[in-house]
Amino acid sequence: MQEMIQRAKALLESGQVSRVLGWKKGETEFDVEPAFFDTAESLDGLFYNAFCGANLSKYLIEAGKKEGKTLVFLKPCDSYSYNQLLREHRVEREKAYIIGIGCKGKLTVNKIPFDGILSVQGADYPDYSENLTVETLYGTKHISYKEAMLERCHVCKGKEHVVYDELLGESQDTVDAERFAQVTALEAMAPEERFAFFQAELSKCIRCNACRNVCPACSCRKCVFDSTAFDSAQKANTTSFEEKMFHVIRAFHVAGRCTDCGECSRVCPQGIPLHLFNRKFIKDINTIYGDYQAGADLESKAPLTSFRTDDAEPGVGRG
Amino acid sequence: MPVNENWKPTIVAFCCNWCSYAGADLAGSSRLSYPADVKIIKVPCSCRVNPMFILRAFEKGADGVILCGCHPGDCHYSTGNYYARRRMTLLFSMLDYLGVESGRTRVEWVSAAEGVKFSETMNSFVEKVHGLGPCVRLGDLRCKK
Amino acid sequence: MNSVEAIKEISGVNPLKCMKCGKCSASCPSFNEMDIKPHQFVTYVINDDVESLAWSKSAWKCLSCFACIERCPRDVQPGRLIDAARQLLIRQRGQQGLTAEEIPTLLDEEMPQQLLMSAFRKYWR
Amino acid sequence: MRRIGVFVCHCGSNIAATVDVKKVVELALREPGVVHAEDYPYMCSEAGQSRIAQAIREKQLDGLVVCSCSPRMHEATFRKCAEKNGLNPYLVEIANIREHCSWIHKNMEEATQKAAILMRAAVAKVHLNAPLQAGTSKVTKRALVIGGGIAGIQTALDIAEAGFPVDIVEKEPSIGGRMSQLDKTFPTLDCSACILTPKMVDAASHENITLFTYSEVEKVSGFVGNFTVDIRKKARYVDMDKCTGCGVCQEKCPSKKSLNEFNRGLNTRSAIYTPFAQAIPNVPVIDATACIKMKTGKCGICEKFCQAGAIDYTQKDAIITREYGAIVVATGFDTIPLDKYGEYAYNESKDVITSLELERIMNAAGPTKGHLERLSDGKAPKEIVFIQCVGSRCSDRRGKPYCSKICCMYTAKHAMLIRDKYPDTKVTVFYIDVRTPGKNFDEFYRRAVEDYGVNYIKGQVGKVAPQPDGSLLVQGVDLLENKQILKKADMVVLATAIEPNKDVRKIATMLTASIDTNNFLTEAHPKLRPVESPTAGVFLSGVCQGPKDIPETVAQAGAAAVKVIGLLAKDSLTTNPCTAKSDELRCNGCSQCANVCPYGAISYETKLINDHGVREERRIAVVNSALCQGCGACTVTCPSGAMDLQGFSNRQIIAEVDAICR
Repeated sequence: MQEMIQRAKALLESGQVSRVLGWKKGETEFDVEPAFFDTAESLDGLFYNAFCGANLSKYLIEAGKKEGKTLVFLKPCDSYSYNQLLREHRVEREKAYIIGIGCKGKLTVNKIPFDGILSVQGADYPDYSENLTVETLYGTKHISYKEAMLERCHVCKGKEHVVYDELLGESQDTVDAERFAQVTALEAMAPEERFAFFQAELSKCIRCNACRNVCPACSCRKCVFDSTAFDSAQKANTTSFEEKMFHVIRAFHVAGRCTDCGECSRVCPQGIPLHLFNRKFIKDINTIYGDYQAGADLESKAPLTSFRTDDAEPGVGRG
Repeated sequence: MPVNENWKPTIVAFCCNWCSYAGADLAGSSRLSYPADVKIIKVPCSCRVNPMFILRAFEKGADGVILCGCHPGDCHYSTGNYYARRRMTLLFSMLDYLGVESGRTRVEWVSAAEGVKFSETMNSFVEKVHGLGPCVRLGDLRCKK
Repeated sequence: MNSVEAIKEISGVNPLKCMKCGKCSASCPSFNEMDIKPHQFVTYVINDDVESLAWSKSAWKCLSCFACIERCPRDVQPGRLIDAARQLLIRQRGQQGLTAEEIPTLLDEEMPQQLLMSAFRKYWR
Repeated sequence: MRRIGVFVCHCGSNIAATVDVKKVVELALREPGVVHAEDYPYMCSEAGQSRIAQAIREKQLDGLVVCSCSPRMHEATFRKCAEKNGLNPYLVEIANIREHCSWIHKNMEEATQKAAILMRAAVAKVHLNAPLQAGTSKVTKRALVIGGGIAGIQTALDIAEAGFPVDIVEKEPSIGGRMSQLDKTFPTLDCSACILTPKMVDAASHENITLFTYSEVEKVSGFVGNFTVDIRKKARYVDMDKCTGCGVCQEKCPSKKSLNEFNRGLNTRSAIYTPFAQAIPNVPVIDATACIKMKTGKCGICEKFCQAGAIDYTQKDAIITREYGAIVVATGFDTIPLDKYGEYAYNESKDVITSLELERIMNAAGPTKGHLERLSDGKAPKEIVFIQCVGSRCSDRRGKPYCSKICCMYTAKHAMLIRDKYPDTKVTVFYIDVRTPGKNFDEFYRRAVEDYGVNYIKGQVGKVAPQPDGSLLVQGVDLLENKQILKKADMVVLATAIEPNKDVRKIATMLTASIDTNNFLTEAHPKLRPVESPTAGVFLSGVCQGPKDIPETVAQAGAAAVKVIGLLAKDSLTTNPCTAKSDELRCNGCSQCANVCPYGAISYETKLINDHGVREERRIAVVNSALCQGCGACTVTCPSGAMDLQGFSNRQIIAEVDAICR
């Protein structure tokens, strides 16, 4: 962390960058939020630990409109999102100075099953311990690091940055699950069971739009759900089109563009596993049209804006 | 679920202007009947059909949606149906994943000369949807009972 | 399944693709010994006349050299049809070809597998 | 709200017998915005149209729904009717209650109900219809012809004669194409050069024609009426303005070992060369891969001998950018490679040749000065076997599935010419079918048999085996005699299949013109629009569209020219107004739409946008409405819904969906 602050200060003072985008600590070390730093002094507040799950790439759309370069810290998986934004001309490469920051798997306090959490120790970067020590109102408890890890880190795309100006810090492999196992398990269920599962999950949705707001692929200047172009902006009406189809349409709109960064599931206040929608599309794309990782590069053709004349007919992949 | 014999499904058929709409016209001029439950919407090309239209139809009470376009390789706009094919492949797979009966959605390539195929397709599709009964799942996706 | 269908299935050939160019007969080294010539063989199959093929010498005169298979411009490949007819006849007569145990002793590394199989059917004990 | 009129047609009894038209009228009047509804026996008739006119005037209608036959039938009629009466034609919608309703349903109640729903959907749509104006685009009054063979020359001449400037781009050093390689032409047996050369001269000297020889099309952009084309003029190393065409350089050139392409590689040429004596332009090119000066820096003999000082070893390729209103593809054909046909021994024996090679051998300017000789030993062949359909009509992996069309006739020609000039040479033709439809064609073939004694054998050749004595043993079959034939021949001529020029795929991609599985360019309609490509402004001439002989090629070349002239005669083109349009306030500039556009109609520009008071520079999509054909592929890739299709907008289609599912 000190290394990060020093490097950021140097770049800011030399005038190479005009501001720094990173994280700052909230009330506790497990409550971290993205933050801009405009001065060297303020950079002392730059914070990076295992709870810095937030993907900073989307903030660069707005930051890019400001004068000068923005220094940004991107974790390996964030760099995919940035690349995808680059592909879609939402950000300009010259407007960002990217420090690829190492990642050893990110945690979420939601997975720590204790009440009255006061602090979590063992989540400092770069040193973390295999087991987290959790101080609670009811005493000290322990939980393994891996147990508190975000779902996406268990199926991590890899710790290589796909775009950066310089690299800082080390990473550690965190994969211990199969990326499509959950989707495959759902596919194996009877349609009625699947329906019951999704009905139960989606019924929790309160339409807070957190998933949409955090998603780097959902970066439309004006969301289709906020416009009249499809007669879809009917937030108040409980039987409306948008209300029922929101997640399906959102998933389709980001299909072939979603890097599987997992932010949607991370931020959902209702704990809906929203990544299961996106990952279904990714799995279908991979099996039907060949492996494709959005954001991995700037050149390869996206699955929904390309085709082969001998593509499979609709209906493949159905139960 | 036992289906009421007198129940009539609502079926929306999106047909591309150049092949399938003309195929439907040919079915008409050849007097090849298919159930009146099918209502055709003309689009310039199968690639004009936004998945949102299909979801919208279901939301408003359709029981089945079918998309008809030129045969792959014969698209009037040369490539439109290839994109439509990918989009529908993924959309239909997603609907199936959500537990919505897969028989309610279909893509069929019907040329302007295939009046017989158009009529046969509609007959079999209506029969299939009729067998499935009224579409409730998509509408109920967010209403836990 | 009737005999013609059986021949089509065994050979995997659609005899209707034949355009009667005669290249098979032009290529055939056993042409002069055959009573039903290779190109005619196709026509016999098309005309459902398996009876004549069954009594012809041709099925047993074919060397399985595959020249006709290689050169047929329409992928009709009369050699396959002839071989299929042969198989059908063997099956109908209830006779057996070589047994699996006998095969290794006859194997020759240079020999194409297809030819081997074809020869086994032909020269049964 | 719109004031909509609904007009329900009886179509005699075609509709009225199954659909209760009065009921549809009654239901129409209940729809929001419908201020007028009526039925009439024949809406499309003069009287029907005048009722529509009257209603437009009296009820101030600003939207029409006609419930009638298919829009493919009378949409244009009713749109014209609206336009005549002061209403924008795109405010008319048709509810197809004949083909899609009355003709397929028997139960009147059901059919009436469905007709009412179709009416309702049309009313819902028309509420959202916007008046559209067909745009116009200017026409650049110049045509480009790609390919300088007989097809290209003829097309160019016809266009030039009509008064329009034409450019011909030919990749070889001279125009003339395949026809210049032919010796005689069927069925008249006149000399190919005698009829072609004057046309080449006409083309070169025509004030409206510009030749770009030794040049290739590099890049095409734009659309019908407004193409911009980059032409690469390859370095000739000879100054075209200075060269007098004296030919001394070719004589003196010490590098004479290059294969002569014009003679199909049967002999050699110098490094500086014109492909043939009558070449146009008569300016040589230097083959840089063979030129000693270019390879080693030493030599320069041609430069020394050139009186005109035309040699310039430093010349570079030049890119010329020109604008055109129409493009004609006339890229012609080549013979297929014969590597896969080992049984004919083409690669083993010099005396097994293709028919095109025979043309060169028979030609006075050819490798044997027109004497029929074996290339192996120079002896006169006494027995010649022709084999038809080599690689044609092959549905296997080796050949082409189509009939090359010209081989039966040129083989008859060759057989006849040989029998005429060398009466003691025997000629045998192995054929599968003899196909000679065409004026005086069958008579021509029969002359070969009846007057010249050419031996036609129905059957194919299985193998050609070169013998130690230099002869060729041909093993074939006579299907009519049911006999296998072994024939000793001195020469075997293969009627090799033709295929489109290998560059056609590249050119088609540049033009976004479609090609079929055999690489022939696809016509807009196989019967009714045979010389137009589906891409507007691109036309087809000659064999690039399918196998053809010279008379057919010339006829098609003329037809293509007529289409080009018809286009160039217009000052401007009317464009389809149902095109895509991007809402600049909602566009993300993400480029997804441009990726799926088959016409390259979408470009991006950075524009200062005022978004509800926020002023910023944004990258936004812009649709060129002249290029856009209105397929709608872009509208679906656009996640924000910024891209919409006029006439088939998102809201219009959703309104239809809602009306049907209501």
